[in-house]
Amino acid sequence: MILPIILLITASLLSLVFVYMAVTERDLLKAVVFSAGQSISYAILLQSMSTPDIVMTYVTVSVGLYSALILFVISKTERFEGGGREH
Amino acid sequence: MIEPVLFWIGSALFIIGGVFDLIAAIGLVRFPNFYVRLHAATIGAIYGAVLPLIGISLMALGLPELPGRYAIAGASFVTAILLLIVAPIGSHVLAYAAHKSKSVEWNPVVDHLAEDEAK
Amino acid sequence: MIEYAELVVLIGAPLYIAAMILYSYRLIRGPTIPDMVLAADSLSYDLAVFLMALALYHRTSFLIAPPIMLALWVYLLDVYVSKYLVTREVGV
Amino acid sequence: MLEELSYILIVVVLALNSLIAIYGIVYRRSLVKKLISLTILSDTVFIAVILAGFYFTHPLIPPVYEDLGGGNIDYMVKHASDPLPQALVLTGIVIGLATNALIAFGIIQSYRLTGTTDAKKIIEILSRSGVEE
Amino acid sequence: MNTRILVLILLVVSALSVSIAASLLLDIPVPRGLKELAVYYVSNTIRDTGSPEAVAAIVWDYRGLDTIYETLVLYLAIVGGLAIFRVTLKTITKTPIGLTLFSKTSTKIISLLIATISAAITFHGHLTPGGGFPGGSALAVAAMLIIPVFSMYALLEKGVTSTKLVALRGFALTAIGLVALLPVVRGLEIVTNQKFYPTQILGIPVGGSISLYNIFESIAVASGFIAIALYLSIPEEAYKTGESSA
Amino acid sequence: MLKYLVVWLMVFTIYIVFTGSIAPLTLITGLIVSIVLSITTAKYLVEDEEKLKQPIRLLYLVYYFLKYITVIELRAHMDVVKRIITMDIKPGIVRVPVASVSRYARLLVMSSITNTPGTVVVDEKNDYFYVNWIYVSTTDPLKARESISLEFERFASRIFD
Repeated sequence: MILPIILLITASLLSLVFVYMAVTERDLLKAVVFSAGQSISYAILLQSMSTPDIVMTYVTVSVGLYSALILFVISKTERFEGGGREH
Repeated sequence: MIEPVLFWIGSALFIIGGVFDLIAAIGLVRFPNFYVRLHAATIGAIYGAVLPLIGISLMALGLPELPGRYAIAGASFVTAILLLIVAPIGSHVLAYAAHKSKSVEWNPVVDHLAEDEAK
Repeated sequence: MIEYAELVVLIGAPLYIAAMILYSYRLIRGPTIPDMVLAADSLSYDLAVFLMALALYHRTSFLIAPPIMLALWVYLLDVYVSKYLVTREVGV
Repeated sequence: MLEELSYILIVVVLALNSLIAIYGIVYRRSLVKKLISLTILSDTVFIAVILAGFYFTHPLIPPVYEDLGGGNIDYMVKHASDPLPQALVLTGIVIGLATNALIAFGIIQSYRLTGTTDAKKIIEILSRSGVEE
Repeated sequence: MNTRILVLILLVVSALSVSIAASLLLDIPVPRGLKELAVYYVSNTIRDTGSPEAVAAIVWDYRGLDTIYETLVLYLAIVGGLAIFRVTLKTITKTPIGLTLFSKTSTKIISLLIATISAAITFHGHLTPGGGFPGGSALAVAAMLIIPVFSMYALLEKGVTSTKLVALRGFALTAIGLVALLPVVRGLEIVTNQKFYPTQILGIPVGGSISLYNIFESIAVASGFIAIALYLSIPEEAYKTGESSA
Repeated sequence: MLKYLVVWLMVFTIYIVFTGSIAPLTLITGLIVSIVLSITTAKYLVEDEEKLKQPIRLLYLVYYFLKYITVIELRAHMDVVKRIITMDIKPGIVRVPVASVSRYARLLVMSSITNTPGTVVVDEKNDYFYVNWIYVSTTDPLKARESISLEFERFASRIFD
């Protein structure tokens, strides 16, 4: 039982860091990558709770499709919070 | 009788893969810029992921009392093969994009690609 | 025999978890976007191995499909970020 | 001891995560950032629902039998994870993606009309052109 | 920048210290067993539904009606999104750019492998974890890899247009509805599984209606998301130059 | 005709290996899936059908895979691990000429170069690979080719050209 517990502790702390970085980041492209990292750490949590159905759907949707969707939106609007496409 | 041999070879690969993965992570932290970090990431992908996946596949084959051992072995092997196809393309595409968009600053000894593009 | 498998996974676990934390450090620090995506790549390849080992630890064959997904979908992230950096418009 | 620590830590972290995500939804001005925060909030809620069915045991296996023969029901009841929250979350994830895609379409369309994704500027532009808030 | 890192460290430290203190000082009981409702589902899933996978059994049998309504919500959300973008794809012609040649060659192989794996997940959805939702979204990813690497025009040339995809989606949804409604003709309830559909055909476990639902749901999810991706990948110039036919 | 068969066999093998069972359900659905996928995708995947008639190429591929994953990779890994510890780096991008013709041969050469730690292919233009090298020992294209890609190319032209 020790291994899932260690994984739960590490992954939950990692997810806290990623969520904070994603929400406070001004560069939206970096925020997308942070939110992918948050999804990866949530996927660890789910896998150590033994819910493979959810992990499969969640990883596909959250790492793959959400990142693609938000990148589409950024490429059509603006990259930085508060305007601007370039540096 | 082959099963213990398979199991121990697999465990050795798994542990060795872990060591290489850790070294790759240290390299990713220590190296100064993106183009050098790419090489550390390659270690993490090949000996840090493909090798231990093959190791897990062998371990599963060497455990007769494990339910569904062929499924575990097959899926790890397929994952290893897929990583072997996917990992180089990922690095290549990222390096191409970084060079095209000039988003990374570095001091190369020589940069033939930038010279040829400037022509 | 299966107890030995558990032991091997437990011995290997600190290595993979330490690597995971270092990769996350690079993902958070990474000065440029290619750095961060590279770290996310390595992180998910590392986890693909480790989550697969979790199937051995829990003695079940039903935990095997998620790692393959994790390894593949990060490739999607790579491709989309690179395409955005190169052309600004993803679909063309 | 460690079990209690991990359980409490997850609850605390999930609470903090949802607070940060709500901060992002309410106080951040970029619509895209609001969308990202919304996805994070929904993910956090899904994890919380799954956590409601989680318990400590070893080995913890998915609620799936090896074959149709029935298998060892006692072993499954002692070691299987809770299937009900999983079934609820499974549909929730996909529907969340569809509704977020709808929001994304809306953001792009409003950028085409107003030229910005800043929520305050959008309100200014709309009030200047005579449209009530 | 520095205050941001400081706040982050403060957050992590406070979360850790609060939980360590709580676990030491307070006597909080952690769950150590399955809940009673879950015990029922886990122990009766094969007898009630003919599926050894409890999650698929709940999704498509115990609470099948919920899932069908949720699929309808999914369909409406996608149709609503497409209704905001009113543009016909035929009017846009442009030379595709794509990514490097290597990524083109290997993406062909990778997409084929992803499609294979997603089919494996879908068809074994009533026996192993997986099913319609993961399989369908995996299939969508296979097509979404093609869009940046080959550009959307490559898909359009091969005849994959969003009109066709929405039609395919409608077909899949109709099929789901039919599978749910068919037991009514023999006087059974709507969304009946085992009394109407066979659990085994020639000794092969098919899980009654669950495998049918899985297949159609996978088609519906995949075609819906590919349609969204196709609409999103129309370049902005198509709107600015007035090529759209609203 | 042969190309459909080869793609069918590939998809079917992957399907069976991934599910890890030979139950009747797996065999039947695998047959359906592989037939559908091979009919729809074979024309995009296979360029030259003649090469498929020489199974010796497949043997070369297996031999190459085994040699690559053990001997060549080990040497390169040890080199880069040493550099991680000593930080002795001299990065740069060098030109490397390629002789392989077909797309798959080039893909194999490129994957081999990139999967070897220390070298990453950045771009390809006019029969030149542009390789990002961790320690540039020579800037001369022909000498660089000798130490980077010559061995891969020999195998690649045997397998795919």
